[in-house]
Amino acid sequence: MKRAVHNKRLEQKIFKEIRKEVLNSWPTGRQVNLKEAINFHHHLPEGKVSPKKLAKGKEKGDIFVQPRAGVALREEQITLLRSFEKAGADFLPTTIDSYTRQNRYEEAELGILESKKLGRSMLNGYPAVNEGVWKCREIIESTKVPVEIRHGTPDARLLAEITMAAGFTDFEGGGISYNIPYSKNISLEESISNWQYVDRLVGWYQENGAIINRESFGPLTGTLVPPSISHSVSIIEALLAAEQGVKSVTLGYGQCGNLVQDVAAIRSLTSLAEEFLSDFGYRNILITTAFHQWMGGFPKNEARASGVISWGAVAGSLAKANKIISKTVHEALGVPTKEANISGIKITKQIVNMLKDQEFFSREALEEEIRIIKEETRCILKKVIELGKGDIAIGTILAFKEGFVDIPFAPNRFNVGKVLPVRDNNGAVRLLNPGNLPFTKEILNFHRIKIEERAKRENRRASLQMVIDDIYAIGKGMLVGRPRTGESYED
Amino acid sequence: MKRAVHNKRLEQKIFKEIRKEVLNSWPTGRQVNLKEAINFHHHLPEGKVSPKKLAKGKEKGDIFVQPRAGVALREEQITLLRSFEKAGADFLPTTIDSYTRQNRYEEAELGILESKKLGRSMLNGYPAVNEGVWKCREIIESTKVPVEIRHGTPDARLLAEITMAAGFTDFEGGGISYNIPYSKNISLEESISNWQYVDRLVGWYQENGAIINRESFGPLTGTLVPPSISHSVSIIEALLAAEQGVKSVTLGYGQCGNLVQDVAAIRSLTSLAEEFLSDFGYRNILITTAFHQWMGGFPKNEARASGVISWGAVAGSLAKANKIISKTVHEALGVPTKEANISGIKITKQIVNMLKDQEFFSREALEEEIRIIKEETRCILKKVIELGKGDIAIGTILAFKEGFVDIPFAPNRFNVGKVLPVRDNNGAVRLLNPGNLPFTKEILNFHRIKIEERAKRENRRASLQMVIDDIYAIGKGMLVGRPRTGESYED
Amino acid sequence: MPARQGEMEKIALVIGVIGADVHAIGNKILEDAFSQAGFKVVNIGVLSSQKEFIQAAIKSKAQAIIVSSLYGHAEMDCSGMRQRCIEAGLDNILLYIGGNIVVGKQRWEEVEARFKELGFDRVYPPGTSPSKAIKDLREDLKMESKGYKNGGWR
Amino acid sequence: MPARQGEMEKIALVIGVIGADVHAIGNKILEDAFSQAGFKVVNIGVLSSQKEFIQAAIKSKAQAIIVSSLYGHAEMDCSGMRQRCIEAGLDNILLYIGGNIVVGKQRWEEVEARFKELGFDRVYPPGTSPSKAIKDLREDLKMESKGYKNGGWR
Ligand code: B12
Ligand code: B12
Repeated sequence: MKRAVHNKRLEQKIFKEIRKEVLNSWPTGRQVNLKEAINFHHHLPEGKVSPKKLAKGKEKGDIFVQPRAGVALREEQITLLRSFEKAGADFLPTTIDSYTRQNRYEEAELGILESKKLGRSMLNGYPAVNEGVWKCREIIESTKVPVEIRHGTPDARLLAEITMAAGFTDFEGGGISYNIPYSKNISLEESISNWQYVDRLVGWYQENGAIINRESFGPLTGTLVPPSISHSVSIIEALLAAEQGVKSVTLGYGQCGNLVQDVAAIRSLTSLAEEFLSDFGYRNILITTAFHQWMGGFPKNEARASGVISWGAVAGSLAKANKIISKTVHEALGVPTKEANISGIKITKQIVNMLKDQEFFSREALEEEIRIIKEETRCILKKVIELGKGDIAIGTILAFKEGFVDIPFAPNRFNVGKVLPVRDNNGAVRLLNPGNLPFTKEILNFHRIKIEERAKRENRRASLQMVIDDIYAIGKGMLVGRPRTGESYED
Repeated sequence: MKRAVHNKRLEQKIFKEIRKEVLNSWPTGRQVNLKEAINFHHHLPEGKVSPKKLAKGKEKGDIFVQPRAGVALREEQITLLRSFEKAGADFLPTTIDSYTRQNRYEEAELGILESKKLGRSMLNGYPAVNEGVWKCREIIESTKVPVEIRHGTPDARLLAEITMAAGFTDFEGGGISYNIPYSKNISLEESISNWQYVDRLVGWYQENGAIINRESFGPLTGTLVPPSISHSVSIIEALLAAEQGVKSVTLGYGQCGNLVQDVAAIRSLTSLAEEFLSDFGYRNILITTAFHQWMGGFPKNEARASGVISWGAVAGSLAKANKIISKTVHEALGVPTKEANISGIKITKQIVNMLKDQEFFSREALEEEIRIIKEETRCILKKVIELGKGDIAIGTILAFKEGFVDIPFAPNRFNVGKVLPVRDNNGAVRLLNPGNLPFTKEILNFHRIKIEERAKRENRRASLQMVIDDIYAIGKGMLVGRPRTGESYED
Repeated sequence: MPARQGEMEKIALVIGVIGADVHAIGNKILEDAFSQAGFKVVNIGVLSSQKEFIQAAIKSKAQAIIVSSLYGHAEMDCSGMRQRCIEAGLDNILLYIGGNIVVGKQRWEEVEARFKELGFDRVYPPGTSPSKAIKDLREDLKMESKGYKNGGWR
Repeated sequence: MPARQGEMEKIALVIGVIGADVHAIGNKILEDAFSQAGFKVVNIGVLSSQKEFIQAAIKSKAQAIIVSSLYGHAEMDCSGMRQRCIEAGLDNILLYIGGNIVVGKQRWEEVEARFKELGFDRVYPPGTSPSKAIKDLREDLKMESKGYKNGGWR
């Protein structure tokens, strides 16, 4: 069913109509019983409820650690999560497989069967929809800390219905961040509208006393995404969620690699979100941040990979993010084993703990960087609001069309894809081609100067080759993709 | 032979007399032929000569990486070193076994035999003296970068003779740093005098056109040693070396764990050394720094250990040390395997490379910390100079006697051992008991206030228990040893 | 005397990312790499089905189909592909695959064997540089002897 | 009624670090731990020979010798130690050892067996907490039944 998209709370009547369709789209949908679900949520111990744990942690200044993980079979998934809990994970994940993300449940079914037959996971995640409410609930019942659904699903309505009914209290994604990097042909109208449904469902739980956290997927394509672009997306998704009644939002951000930029990004993110939420009159919303350790290409060598993981833990700790999402030493190879994932958690925990009492930042450099990020984000968001005449949903759709919001390297055809990022001489991500981003002359100049500095140092023109070098750089042991130096690097 | 110790260049005549004794103390001593050795050094390619590589690196701002490693058998040692070189080590080590360090060559011989018999290394290092000049030289001939002798030998005269004749161009240690933490009954008179011999030998090579670097062992007991104490020792050793004609010194420093303190320590170290060397009129000396990754107790878990290694790499990189000495994930367990050592190198390299283009420090905090370290170090060194009436050797011996220089936790009975360090609330190492360190009231106050802050936060008195908690802390995954928090930590 | 490149018609390749896979970065780089190496590249992008690969290959008269799969489901997504190529009349078309083609870290020899079994001519482990595939293409398509110059890529 | 601790004479232990080993930190902590647990601790420190351990034990009438070795040479340093204890008349003295007692990371079962072979009653892997040894001492010396109260350490 197609609807014109506005940033307006979904009416109960329409919500119910759509709901029927959603729950009928796959047999397990019929297992959803909201009354029973609310009751189950009410009886969850506090430590298992994500927004409660986040609120407490925020107050105490805790930095939580959460891995990613999903396998085809439930028993294995439970074993995984339990071992992560033992290893010190503060939040647990259930990562959904790629067929489910594309609503291809038949293929997911095949994946489950194949996995059982071959005795190894043939799916890159947990097929929660095929499993249904009761099987998913076993996961909640076998763990002691909040479990979040992590995925990448443009249309996550059924997934949300099933997993929230099962007792999950945290749900990642949004109409932009789970569409543009994750699909090719799906329009923003469609995905935003579908995610309004998800947010409304969360709002509905909220109104019935069951609070669920919503998290934006800040890293987007994971590849050289400048903070202001991902901040804009996260804040738009927070505004969209707030309108539907969501009261707890986590804003995601993917490490860029330059420490000043990363610390500035996390510190500016909360204050920007507060600014815009309050401008729009949304009150009493718990805002937290999630810092993703490096989301781009990893080194294959495991020692090098643990260096990258550690560096993420350092940046997340010094930035004082509320949560760090950990990577593993198998990142460049394939879905990690339990052991690899545990080691990612432990590396991260070790660093978080060693750094939690330390303050360290260069005030001037940091303030400059914060100023830039804030100004850029405001440029983008003001444009969005202007285009939508105050309606953020409409504004977003129009802004993407014009490339005023534009996500580097995204596969989706509704993304203009003109923006080309590149690192500056200190490794901060800047814009080689700003595309149509609605930045001021001053900002555009700032980027140009920063990139020029690097070009000069490297004695070459800033070009696509420089971008490609940067994409490979961390995988090859560097941050900045310098022209080949002859350093003979061996894995 | 006992001599009264002064900080005066050893006369050639006396040097020669001692030399006979030294070379006769074990059969391999007779292999040393200085003329042949000088000739060999002259023909070493530049890349294999430590001071040359250090000078170049310092100019370019390189941060070099060096592991530690020594095994009983030469073939294995060579295999080890070659694999480190391949893994990216910029400097190589040859770590000497503990019998050799105590001049117990008979036991070292037994260790070699047992190792051959059992097919596994029964020694914790390479027995270079027993091996002799020609076998040691095989090491130099099979590698392409400078190799340093790392040990912990109060009387290293024969070791120096043999390894320098073999072609090693870097030699760690000093009359204080290789005595106080490494022996029980050896006086400073004895060790300083023996190390004057070593320095004179280096001076002699220097005068004959073969430059060799001398490195102080900054970490001392590796356990909560405040920067000003280790800086004082490093600078004294640099002064003693300079007097004997050494022209290239590396000053060592062991990571404390608090980033501001560690960065401040490295930045102050070079400038302090320049200050004192020039005060005493020693000119044209190349000064570089070596940053040791955490030297105290490590976590047993390998993932956690890689977190600690990474944190050391981060601190060393941000401090811009000239060289980082890497640890391994086997640290808490035993002498590392080749693989563990390589992973330590790679973790470190990955981080060094990712950070090398980044500047990041809080100016105010850093400057305050630099000021404190400098003032403390000056207090100590001025006292030493005063006591020795300008003679740094005599002053050192007297100062140790009075506890004006005092190394925490050292086993040597000529060390007063009153000083008790503890971490402050941000994890910087401060003094719970300053013993007789000749600090100003202001400085003593500063320490008191810092520690009080922590005591208050932890709601307990600052006591020995707090120190013990700190000693265990990093091994248990923390930096500051907080009273038990109930965090259930699993390895 | 062999014709010089540029005067000769370029050899066409179809590239794309198969199945429900959206990993777009490597695909963009491969397009750049194969183009620079002198091929005519038809890039059907991410989320592509077997059918889309085959249709594009027919339309462009491609001599090779280069499948990327990063997300781990390649075994399922590629099953029957060689058969469908033959049915569509692409009897001799080269089939290459690379990326992170299985779920998790597995023994490479076994993985390679499974994909050879599925009909792929060349199977590449994680992180293989595009230049490797370019070299193999030149060999498998006997381009040297047909007078194609080496385009080269980084 | 058993006497209360404090009124009873404390049981003496000799502790020290054997061989050419200078690791002093753990030794200082062990001294503190065993003292707090109610033992009379004779600490001969680092760089101690078998002979020094045995003489100290004779002099202090110790019921146990607690050897630390951190640096990896314990196998060589401890060879013949049980024999020498017996020769010195310390027939029933307990011998414990702990620290990092072999070179490198080795299979613990084998290491333990080798040291049991050397005559040690208890052999501890790296990083064992002092409290473990205290518990074992209380057991091996039947201190409970002799009325010694549990001193406890952290
Ligand atoms: C960035 C990234 C993402 C981004 C992608 C954004 C986008 N739209 O492009 C986001 C965050 C959205 C993402 C999502 C997911 N990802 Co992802 N992702 C990565 C990551 C970190 C880097 C990929 C990358 O861009 N590398 C840089 C480019 C230049 O390299 P490349 O992709 O490897 O491509 C090169 C080579 O593979 C080679 N190549 C490719 N094809 C071919 C073909 C031939 C013939 C030859 C010779 C060579 C060749 O050449 C390319 C150019 O040099 C990798 C891990 C890594 N490599 O470090 C994981 C990884 C690929 N992702 C993975 C997974 C599982 C997912 C998710 C399912 C989420 C999850 N469960 O974690 C979703 C899948 C969504 C979907 N439906 O596809 C797994 C795949 C696991 C496996 N195979 O066992 C990986 C390996 C991570 C891991 N270890 O778990 N991901
Ligand atoms: C600090 C340190 C040093 C300092 C010591 C300063 C000093 N004078 O004390 C310095 C830098 C000088 C040093 C030197 C060397 N060290 Co060191 N050092 C360490 C380190 C990092 C920490 C030790 C420590 O203080 N830990 C904190 C204390 C509280 O813990 P602990 O020592 O383990 O003691 C506790 C337990 O072991 C246990 N315990 C000890 N004895 C007993 C006995 C019983 C019965 C029980 C129940 C328990 C018990 O209780 C203690 C208190 O909790 C360790 C590695 C590690 N553990 O992380 C290496 C380590 C011990 N050193 C090692 C080596 C080899 C050396 C050197 C030979 C240099 C080299 N080749 O690297 C020299 C040796 C010099 C010599 N002649 O002895 C190796 C030993 C290797 C092996 N066994 O295979 C280690 C394990 C590092 C490594 N992995 O290579 N070292």
